[in-house]
Amino acid sequence: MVTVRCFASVREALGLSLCTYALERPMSAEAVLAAVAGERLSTLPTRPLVAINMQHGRLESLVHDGDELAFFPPVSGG
Amino acid sequence: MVTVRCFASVREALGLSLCTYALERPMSAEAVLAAVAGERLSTLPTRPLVAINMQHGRLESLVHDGDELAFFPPVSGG
Amino acid sequence: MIVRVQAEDFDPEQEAQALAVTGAGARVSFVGTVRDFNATARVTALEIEHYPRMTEAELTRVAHEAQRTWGLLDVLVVHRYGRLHAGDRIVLVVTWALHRKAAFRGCEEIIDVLKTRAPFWKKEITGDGDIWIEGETPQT
Amino acid sequence: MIVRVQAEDFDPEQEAQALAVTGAGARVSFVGTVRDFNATARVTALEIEHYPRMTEAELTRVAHEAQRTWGLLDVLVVHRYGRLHAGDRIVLVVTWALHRKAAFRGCEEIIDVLKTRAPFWKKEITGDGDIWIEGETPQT
Repeated sequence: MVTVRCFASVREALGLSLCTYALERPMSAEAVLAAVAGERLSTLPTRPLVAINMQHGRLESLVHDGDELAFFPPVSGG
Repeated sequence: MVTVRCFASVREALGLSLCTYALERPMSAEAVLAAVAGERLSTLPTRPLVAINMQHGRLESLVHDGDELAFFPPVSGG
Repeated sequence: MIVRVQAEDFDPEQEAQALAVTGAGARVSFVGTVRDFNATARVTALEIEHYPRMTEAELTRVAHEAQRTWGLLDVLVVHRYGRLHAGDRIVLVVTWALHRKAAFRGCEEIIDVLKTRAPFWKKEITGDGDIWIEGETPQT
Repeated sequence: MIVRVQAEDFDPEQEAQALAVTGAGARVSFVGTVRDFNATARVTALEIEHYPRMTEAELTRVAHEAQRTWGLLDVLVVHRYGRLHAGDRIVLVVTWALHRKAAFRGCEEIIDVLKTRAPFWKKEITGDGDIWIEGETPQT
């Protein structure tokens, strides 16, 4: 089971703030996103950024059971 | 008449804080200093800096009646 | 070191005093505020969303990196989220160092890196709908 | 713009608030303090001498130059003179700008140039006599 969070424009586009996903096999972060987003994935104008366990990561990275994933657009704080 | 001020280590070496000097002819700032310092001029380890009318200047600059001269070591504020 | 994310406003001097840093010759503070909105866009407010816990973790990493690089004596970072208006403070970064160069470089590096890595997102609230402000891509 | 030379201590935040600058996205403050004295030298205090009126004139020139160069919205400079002790504030420089780069560059330039041009001189007071701190030569 992984936790998936979405923020900002990604959250709004996917209509998804927080969900969990049962991993059946090792998957990339991007594949998890595709699985939880379903057909709404196509509404994202670009590939989002990802954080794995609250550290910036890559969409290609494999995720493991218990990981927390987050998808979001480029940050704009400060 | 010019006003002459000395600051910091220059003031202490010359034993001179403030005096006036009657200009008889155009003189360099350095010549005014020599005139007001007298034999104590030799106690200065290096040539001091000068300000003319409260702007940094050069010891070679000619001074005019009514000018305010100041002699001091390199500054160390901030 | 203090790193804090909060909805409430902050007083830059009180925050800095709370750390009670001694022995520093130089302290540099950066305060970022909401600029006046473009009048024609009818923007009425700014809404800052963030990723709770990751913001603190990432700001702490950024602050530690700068502390190591510049030999900072201490670092303070406070960042707000939620609804803000023109003139409101958004972020405070304070660095202490023996000498001014390190304090300046460290402070500037923290705010620069924060803007590309800390998970905050700004949205302009207007009468005609809300507009996400385009952000910077973090280096992983 | 405020440029002031005084014996009294100052509160950095109150000073900055007094200018009531609006429309700035960035504010950078530098506070210089008296570092801990070298214990072996038996230094008990620092005495700052200055050239009244020229200090204000020179600080104003320095502030105006930086304001022009970096497009600063406003500038505040406060510098103390007289007897100071370890940890005491000596100088405050605050710059306001639309963007952070200008505020950082302007603030740093003012304190850098101030240190080579403003007519202040520091002396260390010790039990064995006083020692002038060697200064920097101003560019004319």
